[in-house]
Amino acid sequence: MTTQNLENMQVVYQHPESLLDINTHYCPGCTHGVAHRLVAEVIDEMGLRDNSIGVASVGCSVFTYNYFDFDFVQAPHGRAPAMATGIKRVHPDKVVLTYQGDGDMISIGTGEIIHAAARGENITVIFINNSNYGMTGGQMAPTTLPGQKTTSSPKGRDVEQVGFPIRSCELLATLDGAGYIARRSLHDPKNIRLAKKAIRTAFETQVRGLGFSMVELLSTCPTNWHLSPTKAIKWLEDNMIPYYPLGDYKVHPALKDLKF
Amino acid sequence: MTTQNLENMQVVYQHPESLLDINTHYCPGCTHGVAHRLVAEVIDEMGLRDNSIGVASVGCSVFTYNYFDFDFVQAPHGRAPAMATGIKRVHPDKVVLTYQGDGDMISIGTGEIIHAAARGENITVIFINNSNYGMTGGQMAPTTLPGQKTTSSPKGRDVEQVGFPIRSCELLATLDGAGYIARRSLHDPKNIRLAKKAIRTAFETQVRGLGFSMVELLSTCPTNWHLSPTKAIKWLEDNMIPYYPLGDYKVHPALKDLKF
Amino acid sequence: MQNETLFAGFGGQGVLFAGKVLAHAALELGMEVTWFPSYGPEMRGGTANCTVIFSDEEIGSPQVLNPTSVIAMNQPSLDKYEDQVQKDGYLIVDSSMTNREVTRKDIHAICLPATEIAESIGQKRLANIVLLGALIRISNYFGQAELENALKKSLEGKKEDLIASNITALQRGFDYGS
Amino acid sequence: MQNETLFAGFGGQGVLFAGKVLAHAALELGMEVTWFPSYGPEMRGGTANCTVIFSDEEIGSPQVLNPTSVIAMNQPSLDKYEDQVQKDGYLIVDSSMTNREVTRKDIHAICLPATEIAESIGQKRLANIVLLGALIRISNYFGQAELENALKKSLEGKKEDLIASNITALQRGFDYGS
Amino acid sequence: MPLTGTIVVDENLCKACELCILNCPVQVIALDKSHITPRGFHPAALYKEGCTGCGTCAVVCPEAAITVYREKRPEKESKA
Amino acid sequence: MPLTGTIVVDENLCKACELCILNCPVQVIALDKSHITPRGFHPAALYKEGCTGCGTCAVVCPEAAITVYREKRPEKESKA
Amino acid sequence: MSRELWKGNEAIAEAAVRAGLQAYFGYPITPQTEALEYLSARLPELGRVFLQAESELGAINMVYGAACAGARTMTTTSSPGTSLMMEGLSYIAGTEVPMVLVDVVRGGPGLGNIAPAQGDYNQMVHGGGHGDYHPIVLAPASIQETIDTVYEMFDIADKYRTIGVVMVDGSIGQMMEPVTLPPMKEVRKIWPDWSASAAQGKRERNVLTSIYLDPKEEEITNLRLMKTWQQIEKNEVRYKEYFMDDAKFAVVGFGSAGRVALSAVRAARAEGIPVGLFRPISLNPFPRQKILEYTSKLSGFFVVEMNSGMMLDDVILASQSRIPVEYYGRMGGVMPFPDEILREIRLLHTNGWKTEGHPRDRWLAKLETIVKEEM
Amino acid sequence: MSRELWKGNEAIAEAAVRAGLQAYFGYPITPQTEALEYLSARLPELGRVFLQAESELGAINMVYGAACAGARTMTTTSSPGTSLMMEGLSYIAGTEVPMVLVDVVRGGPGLGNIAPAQGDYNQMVHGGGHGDYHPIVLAPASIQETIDTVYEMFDIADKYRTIGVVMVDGSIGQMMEPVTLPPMKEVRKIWPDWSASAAQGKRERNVLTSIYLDPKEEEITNLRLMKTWQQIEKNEVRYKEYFMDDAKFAVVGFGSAGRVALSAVRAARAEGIPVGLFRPISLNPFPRQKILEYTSKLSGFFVVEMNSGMMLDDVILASQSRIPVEYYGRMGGVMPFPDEILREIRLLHTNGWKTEGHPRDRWLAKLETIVKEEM
Ligand SMILES: Cc1ncc(C[n+]2csc(CCOP(=O)(O)OP(=O)(O)O)c2C)c(N)n1
Ligand SMILES: Cc1ncc(C[n+]2csc(CCOP(=O)(O)OP(=O)(O)O)c2C)c(N)n1
Ligand code: SF4
Ligand code: SF4
Ligand code: SF4
Ligand code: SF4
Ligand code: SF4
Ligand code: SF4
Ligand SMILES: [Mg+2]
Ligand SMILES: [Mg+2]
Repeated sequence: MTTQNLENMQVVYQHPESLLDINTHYCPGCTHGVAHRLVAEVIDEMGLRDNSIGVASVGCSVFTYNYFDFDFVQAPHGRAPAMATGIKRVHPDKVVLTYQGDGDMISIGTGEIIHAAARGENITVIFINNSNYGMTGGQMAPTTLPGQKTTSSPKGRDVEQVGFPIRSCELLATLDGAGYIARRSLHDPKNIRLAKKAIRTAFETQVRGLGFSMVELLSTCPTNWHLSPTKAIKWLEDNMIPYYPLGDYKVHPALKDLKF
Repeated sequence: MTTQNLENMQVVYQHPESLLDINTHYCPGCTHGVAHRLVAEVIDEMGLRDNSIGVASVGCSVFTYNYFDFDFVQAPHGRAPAMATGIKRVHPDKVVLTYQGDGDMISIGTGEIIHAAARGENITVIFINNSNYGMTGGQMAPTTLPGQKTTSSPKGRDVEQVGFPIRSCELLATLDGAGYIARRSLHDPKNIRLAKKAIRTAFETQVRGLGFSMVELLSTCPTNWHLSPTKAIKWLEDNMIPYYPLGDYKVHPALKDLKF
Repeated sequence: MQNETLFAGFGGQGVLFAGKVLAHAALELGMEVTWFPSYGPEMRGGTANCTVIFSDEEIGSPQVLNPTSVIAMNQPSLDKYEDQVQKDGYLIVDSSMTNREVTRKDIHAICLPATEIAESIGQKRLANIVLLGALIRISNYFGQAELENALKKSLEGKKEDLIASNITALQRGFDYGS
Repeated sequence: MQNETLFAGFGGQGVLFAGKVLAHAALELGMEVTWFPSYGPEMRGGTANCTVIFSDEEIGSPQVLNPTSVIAMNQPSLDKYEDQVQKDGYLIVDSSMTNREVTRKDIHAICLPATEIAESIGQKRLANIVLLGALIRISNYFGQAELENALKKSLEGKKEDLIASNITALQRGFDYGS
Repeated sequence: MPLTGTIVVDENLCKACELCILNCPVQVIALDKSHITPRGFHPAALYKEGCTGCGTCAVVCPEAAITVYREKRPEKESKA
Repeated sequence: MPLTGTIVVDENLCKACELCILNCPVQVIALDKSHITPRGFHPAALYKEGCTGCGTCAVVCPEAAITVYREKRPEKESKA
Repeated sequence: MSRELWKGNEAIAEAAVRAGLQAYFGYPITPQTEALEYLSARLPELGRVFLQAESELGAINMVYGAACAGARTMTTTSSPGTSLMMEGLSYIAGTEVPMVLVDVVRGGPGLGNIAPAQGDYNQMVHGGGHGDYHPIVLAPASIQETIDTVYEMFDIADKYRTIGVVMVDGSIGQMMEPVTLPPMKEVRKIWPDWSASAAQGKRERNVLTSIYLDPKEEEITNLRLMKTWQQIEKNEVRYKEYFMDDAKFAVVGFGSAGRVALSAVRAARAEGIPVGLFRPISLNPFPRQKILEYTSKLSGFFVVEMNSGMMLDDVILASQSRIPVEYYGRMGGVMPFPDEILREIRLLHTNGWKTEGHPRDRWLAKLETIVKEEM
Repeated sequence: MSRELWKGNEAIAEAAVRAGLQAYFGYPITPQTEALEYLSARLPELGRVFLQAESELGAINMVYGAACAGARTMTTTSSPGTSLMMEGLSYIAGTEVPMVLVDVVRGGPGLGNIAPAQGDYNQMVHGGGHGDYHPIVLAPASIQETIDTVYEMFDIADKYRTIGVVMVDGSIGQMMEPVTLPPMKEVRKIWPDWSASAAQGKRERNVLTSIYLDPKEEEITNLRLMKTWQQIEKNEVRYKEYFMDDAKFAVVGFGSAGRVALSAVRAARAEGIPVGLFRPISLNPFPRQKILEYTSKLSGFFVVEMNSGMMLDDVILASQSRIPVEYYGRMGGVMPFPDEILREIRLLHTNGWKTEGHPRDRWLAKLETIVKEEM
């Protein structure tokens, strides 16, 4: 091992303030962790920490509230957008975010997310699409890819029986209330940097009162995909990105000027 | 009054067979009745009556099952597509339809309709959009037009507070499972004839196993709009059609050949 | 002392409003009152009724099997409720809407062509108030002044312009009741 | 007669599987058996344990405070469960994963470097079976043949190829136990 | 010359919504004020000659209360 | 000549997922098999010279376990 | 103070407004809808939060959010709607945040009808949601009493950080009575220190959750909830008595069944029958102690409800089966007439008490013939 | 017949398959998920219907549809999921169609945890949905008993056209025991004459609904439901007794609490303490009669549950308070050890029965110290 002396060195990257310095319960290599870090970095950069209220959902991220250093509540499965609505309406001057998985947001929580978006509810949704129900052990989700094997689609997702995966960005972007809708991926440094920009844009959307904002983040689930973290990254890139095209699906005109 | 003798006359239009010959509970001039007649006519023409199972929803059409002459069940508010799914999966060879209002289908029932469509559930949904909650006395629905006064939007729908109306066809058409999605209106003879063609196409979609089919019918609610039936027709034409463009939003390729 | 009045007729005949006027009258006299309507969507187009009870003590049941008075605005209501009126009670019938006399002899009954009377003063929809006037006159539940006052209260705000015609209708009922 | 064995260690050490093997052995002898695991997502990465009870009568509680035997595959398990072993019971410890001796004198204890032994036969993950072998040998719950048979049952189907190595591991445990 | 036809309104079903009246291209329907249906409505009815049997009224009737009749024509003519 | 830098991995956080290793452009990170973290992992660490302090490893680290340092440069040069 | 005629549902809404309601979320359902409609006009004009949710599921979770946010919050609904709120209610109970729920009960089960009923008793009183929790359930019988209950319920809910349910039936929601409205309270300006209202650097962050993966931690929460419940049982028992001082036996009925019974009891008294009326207002906590005390001076309890005999079991339980209990009820939205109850009172007075079998079975046998006759 | 080791959740699923399950709809939730996963492979290979719903709301209404369609249908879930099914269950009860629900109970309220618990007792037994209805609730204690119960439940549900709930806790879902599986039944080929299966010109059309706008019609439905329930109370009571013939007092516990108690009772017997175990299997209908009979030969009941004392009230009610009742329970997913129950049995044996106050209060006082000690 190389040892180093740090004088005459400047810190160029470090653990974000809004992220508590504790060990997460996430599996090794799970990109939920990357998403957490990016959100924390944006909250830090925008100086929102003391002004934010988070809504955790039910999924592997159920304990999000243990990691972010600001007020947090924990919602019933799928209902985070409804809880966030209740909070935001009471505290319109605060920043309210939900952090939801794909099963949570676009399976059981479909009604709540669609109506939050339709109302133009001024909240930010961080949406982790890992193509399965991670926490319960890897069952099929509405996002599970055609043919993808899960514990509840043992022969692979049969589109004849259960239909094709739902593309959430495309769906929500049809609603007038949506101010910013974007899909990014967490599989490599370039895309992670783009993901952070999108998250920043989403919070800017809320701060400027431009309506509902949601960033879908393609994320890995090494454990239930039964792949090593590095292989999982590759699987995401090869299989998810073709089905879930990255990009902006709705950008409020008033955001066009944003630069960072 | 002119009296007539009917010998040497042929019947060119009459009460459809599948529609029981009894008085409905609908208010005078409510076009729910027109929708009923069209569905019955199509069922008759396609000879599906003995092979059909209907699912009534909760709304003014809750008693649909009293008017159609085939097996019927009555679903909890918004859950008709889920019940229809249960029935269709058990009886894949039968024709299963739901008849739902806008509050039922796209407010409380959002999750069920989206997932039925996403699964490509092989059922037909007759969707009555009358821009309010008729049965409960005219509250705001997700379909209520901007500025439209209702008993729960007394100053008119404020899009700043509750967002813009949801366009169901545009939303559902984004889903791969949808075989046929169309919007029609019941406000005049021409459009009623077009509506019937769409309903026919929807049932053809199901019979051919081409997936989920839904026909949205713009419909009047004279009672809660506080207009006479004839004025209500005009209001629909002047206000709803501009916001809810008529047309086909999704047509399965295999339907292109349909002629009638 | 407790009085129960049942108003019954078609939806749209102003059954519920007439009840409110009576309720207001009792309220103004500091009595306990309940106004209990049939309600809900299924009432649409169908029949409507309401029960108004006033008393000088806490009121129990808001509906009774045998009311002290009944105002019947159509045939079905007459047929359904005639037998239910308490002995020595009052039955006021709109004869314009019914096709038979009251048969019971043990109650005070008035049959008056309320709808025609109302039409004669230019407003068919005031039959309810005509009938109420007649009831008040024979029952002496309240004085005419109190009823007029109650009418004003019930029409306060949006419907002020209707007060005059309503008072006329009330008057006609009164005249008839005497 | 009822015996309770608690298997405890890190997730991934094969704690649950070892328990199943023991359960199969009892089943084959027509006994009543319960295999009771810790379960659920929170187990991920953390510690795992399971309790196997066999008896000749209907089994009551599937978990006990003081098991007749404990197999401890890591330090936390040793620290947590040593005191809980029944008097005169058995405590089998993987000394490769722990850093201290067993202190209690009123129980039969064996500390063996199960992980090293397993590595020596080329499969680190067989430490669980090595330990099971040792337990069976000193406890005489069952004979070696019955255990091998149970191993075969537990590995039937997909994992057949692993039978040989498992049996070797069992043998090593046995040798050590004697 | 237009086909001549006629309509029969089922008075048990008609609710006097007037949609048929609104839509009849030759305006031959009116509410029959002369009597009241069991449900308390003045039902729609033809009030003068000229019905072509075009069926429009039946198409718009929410109560499916209208039966439309049209004069039979000899085969070949009807082709014309 | 590239900036020179270094990284410090918080061993309480590192879970040995190797994503930093995968993504380090100059491939100077490896798991340190020589010891085990409290959570039972061989943590990532620099195993040779050459770190440019580019920060890529920190960007991909799911545990935010990496702090990246870079050599300070006199102002004007850094502009270059 | 001036008395005005108010419709029950609107009075409920105005009482909540005056109690400092800051955020209302609801969904239309008969016979409750007028409360929502009233607030859709009233709250915005006061600059407070009104939002019609997409469903009762949405509504209860918006309320959950608003409650966590520290606001005085409420929803109103009716039977099918309450069923959809059960998961949310269980979460709210587990998170220990205060809220008020008004259930204007209708006939059930299923879609049923919109007539007055009391069939939600078990769902509300014995906990329709999963897990161990106990909502406070108060059942007023007049519009004035309802107003006062709603008004006070916000304070009670805050005091114990619990769910306060006001359960009335459709008749109370729909009828009009003269009421005196309570004074308008100031709305809360400072958010509770436990609320998720953004730390603002002024305090430690707050986390509000109902998950305790370690059973022992969950048990500590359950224990805390139960201790709070014991306090509630001690402090919040409410009931009203009529003619009880010299009563030889008593009718027990809550809400509208109770007030219908009052008419019957008065009539019975007029006939010289020594019967009284005990009307529980707090269904949860139930006036156990009081009922038990009465067993020493009464010959029996006659329970009257608008359901299949739900409170009946709680009366028997509280009475420790020391004296006989008889039951009469109507179901499915049928509201009994005083005459029916008077008839039963007379029978008890003349024939005395039966004890063989269960009162519910005796009643069902009787009801069958009654229903036939009424056809 | 051969005995095999089966995991509870998978055994439940296979038992349903063999009972002729035709259509399963469910949603993943720990500790029940293995049942859904098992069926996702098993049913399609048999050409039967498996569908993972978008939510428990979707699942119960798909089941509702399948039940109306005439199929043998089932869903499985756990506590928070059951709460979401309450509206659907109330509709199903009101429509009088048969279905089977398996609730693998976890710690609550709210999100709680996934450990074994019995906190859904009230929700299931006393009706968590709105309106008057009574589901059958059976609570087996071993995997074999669970299999047999599920297998039979389909017939029972069909017989009465009602909801059959099998309530177990997470431990039964997750553990393995040797079981003998029942024989495979033929799946139904002819649809019931009442079902919505398309008339096919062979019969009058069927309409299945739970709405009866006229209260009198609804009441007739309620009455029919109650009469059916009386039949169920007569025919479907189930329980198991251990050491009861010569017992001087009895532990009463269901499901896992019951089997934990069994270990304690055996130990107590070994010490010469004359205690027995009464284990109700049918929680609804509750073995009222049997409990009452025992009051004449026992000195008291000692109720043990994994909740805050829910069945406790039913035991007191059934016993008509004729003999003392004591309670011990753990909450929030904590499973008691036999030792704890044995300790309490010894105390009762030596110190006798307390009667002042409520057993629940006595227990809570005790539990507080126990929890502290265990910290
Ligand atoms: C009402 C309800 N149903 C089901 C569950 C069980 N459950 C917990 S997490 C989860 C799915 C989580 O998947 P996802 O939202 O994709 O998050 P991930 O774990 O994949 O990040 C489910 C079904 C629950 N807790 N509550
Ligand atoms: C769970 C539940 N919530 C609310 C209601 C009350 N409700 C009955 S119909 C209805 C709305 C119907 O509106 P829509 O679906 O648009 O049908 P329409 O009457 O306009 O044709 C509502 C909210 C209910 N029956 N069940
Ligand atoms: S299960 Fe999948 S999603 Fe959940 S923490 Fe592990 S890797 Fe991440
Ligand atoms: S209320 Fe409106 S929708 Fe309902 S029947 Fe009347 S007119 Fe039609
Ligand atoms: S359209 Fe039909 S219902 Fe309306 S008036 Fe004409 S006939 Fe009558
Ligand atoms: S058929 Fe045509 S012409 Fe005849 S009445 Fe009807 S609309 Fe008029
Ligand atoms: S990416 Fe982070 S967690 Fe993964 S190995 Fe590198 S330092 Fe450790
Ligand atoms: S900072 Fe750049 S060069 Fe240095 S280790 Fe990290 S990725 Fe490699
Ligand atoms: Mg996921
Ligand atoms: Mg509508």
